[in-house]
Amino acid sequence: MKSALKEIAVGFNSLITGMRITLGQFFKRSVTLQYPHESLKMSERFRGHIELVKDPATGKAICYACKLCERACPSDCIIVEGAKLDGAKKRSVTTYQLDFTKCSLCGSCVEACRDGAIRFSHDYNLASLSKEEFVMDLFKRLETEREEEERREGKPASAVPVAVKPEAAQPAAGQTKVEVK
Amino acid sequence: MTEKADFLTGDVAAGQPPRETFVLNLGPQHPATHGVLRVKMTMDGEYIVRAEPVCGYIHRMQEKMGENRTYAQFLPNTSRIDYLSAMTYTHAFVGAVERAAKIPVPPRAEYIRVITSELNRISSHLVWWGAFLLDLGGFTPLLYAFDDREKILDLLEAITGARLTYCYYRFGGLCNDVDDSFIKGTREFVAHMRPRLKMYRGLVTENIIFRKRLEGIGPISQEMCRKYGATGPVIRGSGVSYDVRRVEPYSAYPEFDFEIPTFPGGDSMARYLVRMEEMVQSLRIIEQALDKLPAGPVMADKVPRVLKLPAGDYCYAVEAARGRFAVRIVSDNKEIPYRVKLRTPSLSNLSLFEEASKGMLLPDALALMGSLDLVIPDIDR
Amino acid sequence: MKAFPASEIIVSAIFILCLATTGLGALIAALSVRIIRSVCGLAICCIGLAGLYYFLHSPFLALMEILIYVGAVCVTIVFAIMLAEPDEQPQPDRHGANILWGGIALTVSVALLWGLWRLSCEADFTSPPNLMTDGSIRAIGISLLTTYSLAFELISLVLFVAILGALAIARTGRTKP
Amino acid sequence: MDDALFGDLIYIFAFCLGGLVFAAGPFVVVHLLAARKTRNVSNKTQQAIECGIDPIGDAWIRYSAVYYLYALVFVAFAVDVLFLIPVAVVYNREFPIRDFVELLIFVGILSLVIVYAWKKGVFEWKRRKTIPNS
Amino acid sequence: MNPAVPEIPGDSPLKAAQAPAEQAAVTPAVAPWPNPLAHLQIPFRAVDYEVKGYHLEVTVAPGEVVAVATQLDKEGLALDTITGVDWMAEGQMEVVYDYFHLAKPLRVVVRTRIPRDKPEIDTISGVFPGANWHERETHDFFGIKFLGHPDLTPFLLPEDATYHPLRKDFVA
Amino acid sequence: MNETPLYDRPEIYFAAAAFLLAVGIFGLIRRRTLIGMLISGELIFSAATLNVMAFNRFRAPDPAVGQIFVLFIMGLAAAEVGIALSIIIAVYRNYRSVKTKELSELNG
Amino acid sequence: MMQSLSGFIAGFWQFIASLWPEPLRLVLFLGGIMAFVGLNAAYLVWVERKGAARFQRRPGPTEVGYAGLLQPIADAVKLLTKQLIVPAGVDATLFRAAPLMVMAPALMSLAVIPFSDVLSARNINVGLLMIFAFGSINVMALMLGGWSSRNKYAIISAARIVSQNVAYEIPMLLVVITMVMVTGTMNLSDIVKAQAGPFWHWNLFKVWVNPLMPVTFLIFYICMLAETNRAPFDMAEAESELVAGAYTEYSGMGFGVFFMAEYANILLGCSLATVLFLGGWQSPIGIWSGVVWFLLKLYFLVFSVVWIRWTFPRTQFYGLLNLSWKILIPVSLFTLILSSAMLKLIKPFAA
Amino acid sequence: MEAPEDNSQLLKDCSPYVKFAKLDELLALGRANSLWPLTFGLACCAIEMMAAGASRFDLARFGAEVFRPSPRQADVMIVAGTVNKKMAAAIKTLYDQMPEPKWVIAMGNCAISGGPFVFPGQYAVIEGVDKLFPVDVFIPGCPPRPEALIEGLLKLEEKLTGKRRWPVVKPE
Ligand code: SF4
Ligand code: SF4
Ligand code: SF4
Repeated sequence: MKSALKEIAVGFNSLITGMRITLGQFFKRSVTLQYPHESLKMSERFRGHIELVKDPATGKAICYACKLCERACPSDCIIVEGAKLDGAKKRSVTTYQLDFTKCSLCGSCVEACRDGAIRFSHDYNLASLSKEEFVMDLFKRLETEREEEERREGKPASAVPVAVKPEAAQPAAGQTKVEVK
Repeated sequence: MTEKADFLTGDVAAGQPPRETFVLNLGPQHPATHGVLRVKMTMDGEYIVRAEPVCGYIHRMQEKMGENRTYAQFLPNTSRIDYLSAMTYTHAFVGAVERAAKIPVPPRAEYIRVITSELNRISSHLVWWGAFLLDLGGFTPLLYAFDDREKILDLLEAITGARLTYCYYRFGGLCNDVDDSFIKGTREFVAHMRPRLKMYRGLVTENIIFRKRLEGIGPISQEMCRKYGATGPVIRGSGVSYDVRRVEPYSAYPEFDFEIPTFPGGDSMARYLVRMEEMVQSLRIIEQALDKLPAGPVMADKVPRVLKLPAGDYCYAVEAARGRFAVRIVSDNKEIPYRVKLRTPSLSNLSLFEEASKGMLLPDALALMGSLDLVIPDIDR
Repeated sequence: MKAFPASEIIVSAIFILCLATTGLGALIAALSVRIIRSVCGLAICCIGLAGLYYFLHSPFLALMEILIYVGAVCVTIVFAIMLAEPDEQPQPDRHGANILWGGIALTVSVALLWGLWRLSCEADFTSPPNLMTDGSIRAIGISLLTTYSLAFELISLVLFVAILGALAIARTGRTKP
Repeated sequence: MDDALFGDLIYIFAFCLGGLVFAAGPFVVVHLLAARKTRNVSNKTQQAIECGIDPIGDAWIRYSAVYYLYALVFVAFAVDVLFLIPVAVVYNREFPIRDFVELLIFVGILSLVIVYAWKKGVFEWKRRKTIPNS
Repeated sequence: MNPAVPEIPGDSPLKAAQAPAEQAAVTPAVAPWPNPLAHLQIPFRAVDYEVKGYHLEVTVAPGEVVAVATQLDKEGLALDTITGVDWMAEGQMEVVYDYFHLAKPLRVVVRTRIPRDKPEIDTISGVFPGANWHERETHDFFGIKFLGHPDLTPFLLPEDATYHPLRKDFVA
Repeated sequence: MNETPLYDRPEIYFAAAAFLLAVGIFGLIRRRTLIGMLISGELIFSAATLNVMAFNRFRAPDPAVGQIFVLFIMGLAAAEVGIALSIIIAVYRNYRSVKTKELSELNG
Repeated sequence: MMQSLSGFIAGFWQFIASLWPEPLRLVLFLGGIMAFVGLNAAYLVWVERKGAARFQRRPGPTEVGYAGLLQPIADAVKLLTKQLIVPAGVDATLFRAAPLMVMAPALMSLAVIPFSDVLSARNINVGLLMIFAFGSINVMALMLGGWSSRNKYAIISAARIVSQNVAYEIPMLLVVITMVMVTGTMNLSDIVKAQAGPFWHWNLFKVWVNPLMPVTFLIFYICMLAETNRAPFDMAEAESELVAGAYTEYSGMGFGVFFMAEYANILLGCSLATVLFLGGWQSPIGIWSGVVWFLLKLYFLVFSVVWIRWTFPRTQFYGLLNLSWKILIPVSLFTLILSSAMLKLIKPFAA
Repeated sequence: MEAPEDNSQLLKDCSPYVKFAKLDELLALGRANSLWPLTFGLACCAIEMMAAGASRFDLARFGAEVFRPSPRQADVMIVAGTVNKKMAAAIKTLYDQMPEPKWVIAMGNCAISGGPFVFPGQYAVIEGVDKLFPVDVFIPGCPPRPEALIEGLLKLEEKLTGKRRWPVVKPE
């Protein structure tokens, strides 16, 4: 009888303890990152899909279509085509097709490339209504990006010193940044 | 469907009325099975006559894939077998390859492997803890656990670039070194986690409802663990101090002082306590490893770009969050392995469920299943 | 009762509804093939009966009827159905027998009705005694504590014995294979 | 004609109707608005839910509810308790100790039920070592 | 138990590796010596743990796996896993049983070979109930029949699967 | 229409009770299962209580007595249901059936 | 213009009111309580979601309307447009009737709750008993809903719910009988009136009537949680075992109505607790009593229900049955005897 | 197996009785802001789905935290993980059991195309759930970050209502 009463008392006490703990949390600040209004800065090593790296000198892709990455990829997501352009010493890439829907973000390709011609992008929030959107031609992407930049800057791209790590696009209005804790 | 009809109707032939049992299907889409396990339960009212797990709903050909891609290409797959403790799984695979190819791993790399593995173990246990509580109907602990887990993920993402499927270890070391902010962050995390664990104790471990649901429920004997090859917290919850980190020490583990928590109860509570205690021990290991972290490279010097292992078979076992994970590579001296066998802890741990759950009540059996900490792709591979 | 316009009609309508509910429930209870519907029928019938009790100036009994029959008896029967007899096989249609037994049942009840009718006709009913409203429950309580105290204790004893018996029987059944 | 009695009745009845309307109203709206076309792929919309698997065996089976014994105890117990209600209403009156004694005996017998059921192990939920009915 | 190891026809690439590797660079962290199972009749070979990842191995005739399992069970070892290897070139299937000890650093590998065109072997699920699933899985993957196994229905493959994907001649 | 409203006329109640009785008897005879018979039995009980209540109301010597009487009937009915159901369960457990026909076949 | 219009409306109003005061009152109260239930069901869900979020340190619904206030509306609109699936082979009549039969009794029971001394739809003398009677219809309906779904989870869950509800009905009744004994009436308004005055006149604190009064309240509260199938007794939705329990087969609005009924029942349970123990509309300081106090107490109780739900794991269902039979019933029997003894033995001497 | 069709058309077809554009818009808004997902995790991505529901990312903000275990009460099925052939029938059943209108989000590369588990001669994995039923939103990644899942939900809302209420986040 006594032990039963004691058990009830201890049990009741444990319930009170639990409720006290949750109430304590109730009054604490929320830990939520309000995503579309604020977003994380991806860490430098964040692995999004891969993207081609621009040669800061020329503004063109460094890649010369050696296909090492293509071979290293376990999921066969990369198809690189290259051609030797007139007057160029090396081959240069003409299509760099990435089927991101098969990629496992393993990094084999980036490690395989000896020239650092590809790297991981920081696109972490892709979503689309069609899956074709993720079979992308990285080369074209790079080119359009370059053209856009040229248009924006109003200068030939070659003169623009492009940082290897491009500055972030302007955050949308009202958007705050939260650093990785 | 190979339905064994005799269970319901078989006796009719013998002139006896059918039994009062019915078949209850849990899964593949069931909140309690954490993924796509299916448990076919023959029930007698609330009592389980036979609970037969049906696996394979997420069989992903991991072993087949091992046979058709190079060692380096297979590496990312290892983090998708048990995605909750991806580091340790990668560890086993790189360990096996390193063992076979005799690649020496620099000590700094081993230390960082230990740190990240233990962080990963904590995050895995946290997910288990939350999900287990979710099984028992408590939702809030899950979110607390995920909140703490996010801190680990932030740390690991900063060095590996991924939150879950880290592909961080390489044959001969790591793909990149850690920086000071990681070390600082890890120390902060350790300091943060200790009081949190205390809070967990107050919120859950001592809770009377919780204790009533676990204490004495779902006993698994030592003998049963041995017969079924159960490892990890399951066997330690039965009082056997079996831990690969102790019995077959690997990596830098011999250099740390830590305990193998065991509880003799064999019930769900014992398994629960083992995991809670393991988190404490993991914190200890991390702290020690951070203190002793040697300088130096994180990658072995000469790792051949194209790996070919000498013919033969090689094993490597690690203590993953769920128990003993072993890789067996059979090589015929080619670029791609001849056979890769993945011995996963969840498979063995679950295989005892059928026997352990006989005659139990449904909710108790599900608590037992939760306490086994299953990751279904780890069973199905 | 002037608060509601046409209250007479409303109340009468409710009364007819109660009657209909009772009858309908009884019919469902006795005739439906599916046994669980019979229980529903019983429950419906009891709700209707509760209404009738209400009209007999005993709200207390009306509520007790619901509490005991719907809340306890029907629920237990449903349990028993789950345990023992999920469904009755549809009866092979034997109209003859149905009509025969229906006839017999009808005869008996008509006889009874007639008897009661006679009884009520012979007795001279003036306007019904308008004695009980709320006081009934107090009256019951007081009589239970005084005049009928023995019965009060007895009923608990009866129920106790019933439980003893029920448990004993149910459990012996259990041990046998 | 009893004003209070039938007033109550009309209220109860009105609320009953109201409740039914309140609960049924949404369904009417649903019938106007609900989607009708379907994108089904394997015509299993009507199949009972069993975690994505085709159910094995009917659900209307002999389901041996273990709480059956509880239900048995409950019937008698609930009825017993209900007998207390009229007594309780008038209990608080200037009357002798006899009331109390009566109540005590009643509740005492009532308690015996629990004691008996407890002793008989109705409230025990042991794991079944043997497979039942085999 | 027959102490003579039956000669396995066909030369496997394993043969070369089965000799204890003397050239182990590091001394074993935990020495497996003396062989704790030396008193058994099973002719265990010691291998260098640092190279292979296990301590003892033995190749037995297919008919002996149950006896070996019984012996190891008595010694308090636990079943780690069972797997197959398809040596198509040699027309053989290898069945590998891994055991581990619960307290001592001791891992034991038992191998046996069966003909590929008639892959049948006794089940050890009578000794280790945990072998049930491992054998089912091996049956799934290699089509190896475990005689006396309670239930060899597909485990990881769909219920109606008839293929054995880990055979080397498997095409989807 | 009569002066007395419908609900104050005893015949109606008697008729209702008689109807319940008829249905109950019919069910008791026609039902194939013990539980079905039990349900019909409950109907008969209800008929009885309704009669008692009607008499109590319209020929009431003391308003409490009839109600107490009905109360006891209800109590007894509950007890009866408890016992009957446990018997049914016991029968079922022994014979795997609660169908009266099958039961009689089993016995004889 | 406005003046005359409002004047006209007021005049019309008075005309109607003078003509049929009672029916108007009835319609008003019916509408009011329906609105009360509808609003509360919707916004208690919001409170629940927001509260849960706070306990878990997240903001909860924020994006749909200010602070997520339109979230219940969006849910309602969504539910209204969902297809209603009546699975093959179910008992369609019972399947469709069950949600109605769960909702209606809750609404009926609210009719007797006195929100203040004037705000009470109908002051019925046996009000307390009525609530329990209708509650038992509710139980039956839930069971039939589960059974008619012809789904194993639903059936198991229904059996559990019912055995749980009946088990907790007994201690609850015993507690209520104790309270009836103390107050000597089953009229809810009278019960509140008996607690007039400062807060130590509330039944909860009447320790001189029964020293175990707080325990009695606790028992009532626990039973209330169990009767409304709330965590930690939420067998109805023991999702980790039985998918969605008794509601597994209910889609769209069918589920929505069950959901509303659940909240209506919580409301009812908390109201009852307020009336029986916390002095209903009485203010704790003895003056300015009114409906505000009632609502304050009611929502405090509702909040505690939410709080408990997001703190504890679910009980074993047999543990829960045993809690009732082994602890609550004996204790409530004891309190019953204790207060009857106090009434008969102590009070005469105290007076 | 149907080809995925234009959803706006479908929605119109779904409510033939509704002729008022405004009401349609209201309904779409209601649906879009009360997307209850089915509790259904398959593999690694499911953990990220849970993480998205957890405090850090909090799907509740969009009213989408009500994970319903029964398909009858769910509006959107988030296929988070690998679907293999054994699972395909079950997942199709679940899809069917959801009441209209219903949506599917394919989360992770496995659900989109079989992801890393596709190789010539593979025998188990369904190469994209859009082969089983119409998929509305694709979220690539392995696994996608929780933000991507939120983005996917926003995309779905955008698809339903025709406009985006939230800022577009440029990754950095
Ligand atoms: S990250 Fe891996 S899977 Fe993705 S493209 Fe590169 S190599 Fe292929
Ligand atoms: S990205 Fe690098 S590895 Fe790939 S083709 Fe270009 S240069 Fe070669
Ligand atoms: S996409 Fe990647 S993370 Fe997601 S389930 Fe597939 S393997 Fe796992």
